[in-house]
Amino acid sequence: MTSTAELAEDATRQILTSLGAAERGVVVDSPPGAGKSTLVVRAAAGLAESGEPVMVIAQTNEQVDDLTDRLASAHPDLAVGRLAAGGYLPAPRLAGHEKVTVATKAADLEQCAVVLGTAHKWATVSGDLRWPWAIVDEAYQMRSDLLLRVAERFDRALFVGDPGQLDPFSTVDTDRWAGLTWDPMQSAVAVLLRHNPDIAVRTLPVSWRLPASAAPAVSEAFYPFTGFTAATGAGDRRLELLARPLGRNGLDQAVDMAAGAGWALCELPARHTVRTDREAVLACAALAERFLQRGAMSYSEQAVAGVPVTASRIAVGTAHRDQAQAVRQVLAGSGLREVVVDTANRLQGREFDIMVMLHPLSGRRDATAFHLEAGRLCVLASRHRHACVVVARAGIPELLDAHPSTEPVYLNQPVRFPDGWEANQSFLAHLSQFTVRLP
Amino acid sequence: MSTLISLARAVAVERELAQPIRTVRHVHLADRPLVFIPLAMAGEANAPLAAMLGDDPASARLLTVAEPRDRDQRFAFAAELAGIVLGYIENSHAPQLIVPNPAGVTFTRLLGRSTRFRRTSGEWAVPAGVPLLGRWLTFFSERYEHPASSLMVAMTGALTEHWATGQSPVEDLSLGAVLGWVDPPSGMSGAQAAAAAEDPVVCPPAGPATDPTFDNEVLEPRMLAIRTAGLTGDGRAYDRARQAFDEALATQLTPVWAMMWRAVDLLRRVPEAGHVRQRWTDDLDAVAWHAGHIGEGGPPQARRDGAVAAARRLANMERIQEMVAVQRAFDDPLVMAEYRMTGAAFAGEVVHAEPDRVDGSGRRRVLRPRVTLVTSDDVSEQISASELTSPARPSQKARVVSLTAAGDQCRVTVELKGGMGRSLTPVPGSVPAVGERVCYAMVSDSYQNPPALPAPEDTPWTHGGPPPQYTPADDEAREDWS
Amino acid sequence: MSGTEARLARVRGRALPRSHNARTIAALAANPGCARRAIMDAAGVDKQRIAAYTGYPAPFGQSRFALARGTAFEAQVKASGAAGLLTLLREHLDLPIPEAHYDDLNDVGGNTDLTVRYAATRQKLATAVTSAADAGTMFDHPLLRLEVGGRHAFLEPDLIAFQLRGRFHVVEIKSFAVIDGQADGDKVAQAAIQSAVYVLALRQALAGHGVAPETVADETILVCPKDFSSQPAATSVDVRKQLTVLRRQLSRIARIDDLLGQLPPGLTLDLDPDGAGVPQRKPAGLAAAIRAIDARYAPECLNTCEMCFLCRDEARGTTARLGRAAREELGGVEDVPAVLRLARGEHRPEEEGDLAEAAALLRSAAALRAEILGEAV
Amino acid sequence: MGEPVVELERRIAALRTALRMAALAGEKEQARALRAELRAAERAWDDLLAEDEAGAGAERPAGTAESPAGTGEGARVTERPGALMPLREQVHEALSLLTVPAAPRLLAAVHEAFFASSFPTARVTSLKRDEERSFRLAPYARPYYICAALAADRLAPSRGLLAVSTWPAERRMIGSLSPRVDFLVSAIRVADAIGRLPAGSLPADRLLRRFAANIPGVPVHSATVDLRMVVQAAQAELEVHQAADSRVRRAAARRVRELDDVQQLFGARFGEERVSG
Repeated sequence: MTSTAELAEDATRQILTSLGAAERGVVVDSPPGAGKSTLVVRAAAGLAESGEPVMVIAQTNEQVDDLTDRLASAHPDLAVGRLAAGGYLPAPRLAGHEKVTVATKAADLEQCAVVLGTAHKWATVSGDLRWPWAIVDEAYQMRSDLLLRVAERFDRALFVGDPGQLDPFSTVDTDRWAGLTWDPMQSAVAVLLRHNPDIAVRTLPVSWRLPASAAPAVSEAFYPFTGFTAATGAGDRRLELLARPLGRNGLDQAVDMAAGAGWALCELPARHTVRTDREAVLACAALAERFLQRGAMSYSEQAVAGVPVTASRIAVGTAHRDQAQAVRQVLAGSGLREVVVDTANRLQGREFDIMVMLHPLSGRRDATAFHLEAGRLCVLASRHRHACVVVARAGIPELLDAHPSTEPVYLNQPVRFPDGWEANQSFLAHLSQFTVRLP
Repeated sequence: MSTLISLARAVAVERELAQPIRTVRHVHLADRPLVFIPLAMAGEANAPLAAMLGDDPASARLLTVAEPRDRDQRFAFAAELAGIVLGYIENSHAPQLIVPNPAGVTFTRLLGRSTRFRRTSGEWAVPAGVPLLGRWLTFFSERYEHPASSLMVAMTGALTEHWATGQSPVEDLSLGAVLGWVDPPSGMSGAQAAAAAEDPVVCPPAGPATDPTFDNEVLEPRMLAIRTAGLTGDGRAYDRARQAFDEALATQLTPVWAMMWRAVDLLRRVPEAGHVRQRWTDDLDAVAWHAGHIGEGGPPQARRDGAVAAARRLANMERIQEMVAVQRAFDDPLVMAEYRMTGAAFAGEVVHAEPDRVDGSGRRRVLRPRVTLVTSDDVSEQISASELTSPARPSQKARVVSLTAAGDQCRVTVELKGGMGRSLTPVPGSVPAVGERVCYAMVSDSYQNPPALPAPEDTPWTHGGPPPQYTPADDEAREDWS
Repeated sequence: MSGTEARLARVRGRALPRSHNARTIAALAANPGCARRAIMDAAGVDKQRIAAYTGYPAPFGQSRFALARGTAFEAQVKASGAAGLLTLLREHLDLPIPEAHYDDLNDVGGNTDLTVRYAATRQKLATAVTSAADAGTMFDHPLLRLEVGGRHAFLEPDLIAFQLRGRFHVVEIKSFAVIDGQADGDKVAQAAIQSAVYVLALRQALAGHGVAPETVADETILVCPKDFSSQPAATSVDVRKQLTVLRRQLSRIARIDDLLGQLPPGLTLDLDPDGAGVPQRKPAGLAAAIRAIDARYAPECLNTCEMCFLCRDEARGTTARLGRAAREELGGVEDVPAVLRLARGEHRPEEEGDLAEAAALLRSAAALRAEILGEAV
Repeated sequence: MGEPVVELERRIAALRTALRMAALAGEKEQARALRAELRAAERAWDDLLAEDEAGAGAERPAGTAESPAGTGEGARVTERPGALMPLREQVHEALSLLTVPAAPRLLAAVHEAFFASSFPTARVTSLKRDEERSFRLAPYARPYYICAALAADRLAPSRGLLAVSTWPAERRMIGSLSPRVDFLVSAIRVADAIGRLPAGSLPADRLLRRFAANIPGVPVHSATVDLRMVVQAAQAELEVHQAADSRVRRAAARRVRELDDVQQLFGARFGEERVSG
């Protein structure tokens, strides 16, 4: 794995050095778990130490706190500012760092070398405060119109994000802006590149999160043009189940399959169901529970001796809120409140040992644009360090084949790749080798 | 759409009659709306063929264009239209434009686009009033996209917002079919009326697209007659041909005209929702603002939004859409029912109340009444974790303090805060009493400020930098329309 | 004649086969799940005719005004050796000035026979690639061929431009307006997938001459009237997505046998014409034969398929007729009476059963409507 | 309105429904019949109205009729003296002005611009047939014939292009560059002709614009197009193509002499050229 590690380190170093030469900025595409935060922290510190104050723009308070914590831990004597909205309670993990100042006014943080805040908070900053550098995290989830509100604060910027994840969306009809280079609906990166075509786009080539079993499949389905590899080799990650199967049962087969191959497709009998398909919901919960009952142990480069997989290291991902709600209730019933259950949107950027996902197309009769969105599937399929189990009703391939492709096409609107329909086909083709039928 | 509405559709199928999906009317109807039914010539880029319009069901004005491909005739039409529309806007203090369907809105928008940049003097001059018409038509069609506005209404949309038909949204685009479902002629079921409305001879399409067979079999020969009469210079023949042409178009438009006013009456019979009045006032402010803008010699609306304008418009639309959604839910139990279906709200009867409960735990004693209600809605986890509002008392916030299931019902106790006056005893009626049915929802109609955006001239480099100064260019005025 | 072709011929009966064109091939993507449409198209059945004969004429006709405008616009763009188009290509793709050739492939020395034109087209295009200079720039109405479900469909793009960076570009001329840089999204989608059909056909035609597929650009050129004038304007359209969809649909048609296998043996849509060619078959009988082929009706069919009224009538009382979204929201329950029985609790499926959740959903919706409207659903 | 009128309208409506069904069903015969019936009914209806009107004594002098559409084919045929001239002479005039093969549409526009009369392009096809017939009957009896331009490769008539028999053969040969070359030559001729006009005319200006817009290096957004610029720009591009073009044309002209007289003027049909070649 040294080779891949070096590959990753070279890429990062090149990016950091390229910042010096950059006229306007650099865009870095980062596949799942490729060390995006590490890059942000190193870039922020590097620029700060070279005497250039940096503003860091993240999308959620969670992300800001996380970055602040990492930065302060890595560089204890760096003056770090946490720009926050009124009524913000500093996260406990920030308490330890005495060089971290929290303030609601940017002006109060002028002495800080690095100031971090959410995009929405930055958008409220007024006056002529300016930073020579900005680092925009999760830039593919940031909407163009939000960037417009903060862009006057910086001269040059490093945009970091995962192009495979969910696009920004709106609740209103946005066709009237279709084709405009400043269409407010596109991502911050898209608008930036359309107006500054000579900004370099670099990629982080190695995923530290995804195991060797997952990287190729995810890369091929969701990152067809850039592509990436796993940092770890086939042998470096292992999932062992201490307890024996509780009986010859589909659930156990799926769990064993996932532990062995890193993937499993739990196929329920074909049926058109309501969104909160009871059987599917129960299956998701049961699988999460079964991993715990079987005493799953994870062995990795980080824990060579192995550590037990705790409930909080397992996540169940769904497409819709009501589905997550249903799974949550079942798990709560068996006292497993620590298992993280949420929608793709909210699982973005998070990492777990084991992922159980309810396939967005499971039980659907017609595939809508929402269900087909490549980003949604990509998020759910790329959260895990060890194994991913997909729960789905049979018949999705037929569903995809029968899907009418009649969306309107707008002129001068760049085609979004990968196409959700294609990505679904490719991902499903991969999964089919790991099929286990339930019940 | 939602399960509630889809269920209404199913019922409509069974009863062969459209079913109500709203208890009140969420769109405002002006006292004298201007009904506008445009027809376009097939194949051309928004070439007006005819229009029937007016604000009085008893007197429709018919405008026709004998040769829609001829630039001068198009502008003659635009000028005539300007006379009527601008006059209407001036005389009615509350103007409202009603077209049959969304396609009618698009036609209006494009007609506005094709006329508002014209000049009334110099080369390529057009009749007075034409550019002004263009600016107003543009204004109305832009308000149509505005989630809170009733200034421009597409009739099919207004009807299907309040009734569910027994057909699909695709078929709901036909005014005749929708009206058939909602208000069938006596002796006919809604389903039958809708089916009948599909024969363009019985029920001509509501435009702007015309029935192809009508084009080929009726219109084309008559256009030809006009042309030949014109060539031979036989005035009498020309007049007759022209009259026959107008009458042919009248046969297409008159039935639609009747349907439009029938639909207006149907909607009037539905009582207006609480927040509509206030939204209408905002509409009228917008009208006044636009009139002022024109008066001060402001430029016509740009062809497309600049970076800043786009961001501002999007932010406003999102903000207002959210606000309107809440207002509708507060105005209309059937809308609130959608929230109850998804566990974002619950309603029940108050079985116990402590109106005078005072919380002394804090530094100062505060009035915190508690009421307990029994509901058969399922009360989700996230609802019991968030701040709730009741349509009956919008200024009052509630929080779930206890939740106990009782069979397939459940007892919820909420603690109330605010909206009860200053003293430690609540103003009478400000706390729900035992026996009252109340509803609590995870929504509130609190106002959010529009976002701060850079001035257009400060558009940052990420978005292409400052745009070039807008100056109405010659070619905009010249731009041929043929 | 292969077994499949024989079977398809039997389905079609004595009527002449309707050959595919770019529009019908494009339409395959509109409702690929519909066996009825797939079989009728593969068999080259005249759906318009059949539908009307059974008493369900398709709802869409063509206005002569629209047709006239279409032809007039294309004629204008192509007048004087496509001078107008040449200007666009020069501005839009900086075509070098010497590249001003115009080859008219509408006929071959007065001969308009399709096979002859196809041969001539291939020869011309091939030399364009292989020979260095004077390769030709604009090819007016070349004739291409694409194999669709075992039968050859002749296709006629408006124009093909060559030598734009050494590649062929399909040019589609449409008479709908591009206003302020934007046009009707559905019309553009139509044009895009039709262009994709041409790209595919062109690649096939050239493959025979050992020309690499990339020589045919997957970026096509759409020429439309600008704003409200009749001045042409060009826009590039990226059809990569349409190409992938198309390839998949065509491969599915190739698997038409699976569908044919499910048909009652001897099923035919023949109109049973008498000596004078006047149809004798009972419309009801024909309709019954059609109904023997599975359809997948969705309201969207009303804009795309000639059979829509027949299928819609057949779908009476189903939730499909209310639209995809409605059916989804009604818990995927197939027909309306069943929905209402569940909603009213007249039918209470046992717990955990297929319909249990749908039933619960519908019951609570019904309860809410009843509570608020004060009358049972 | 009178009872019969109402009656007629009912009938017309019924006919339309029937016609619609027939049209959609592709029952061409039936549709044609119905269409005729419908027309008759409508004419009757018009006349009925006319009588009512006449009864009401609605009179209007011809002069006050609104101006008709300018776009109609044959527009203003009757209004101008030129219309009295036979079609073949109109075509000849236009061709002689352009000095290169051209399509009917362009010829009509040219004639309207410079000879103050236009002609229905539809009639030109029949003209070509008449010319060929009369040539076959009595070759070279007339001083000139309106004949075909020939595609250089197969020497078959080039679609839609007209030429004059008295021109040198190579001018009538059409290679792949010829349409562009002839377009540029026409532009120059039109510009010259406008230069000779006593006063500018709208149709002439429109015609020139159409050329200017498609020649690189001519500013067209100004109110008036500069004649000299058109000529210069056209000349400039012409120099790029001319050599290559005339090489092809000359070669074709040599081959065309091997054909018989009729074919030389009106083109070989598919296959024939090989027989004679």
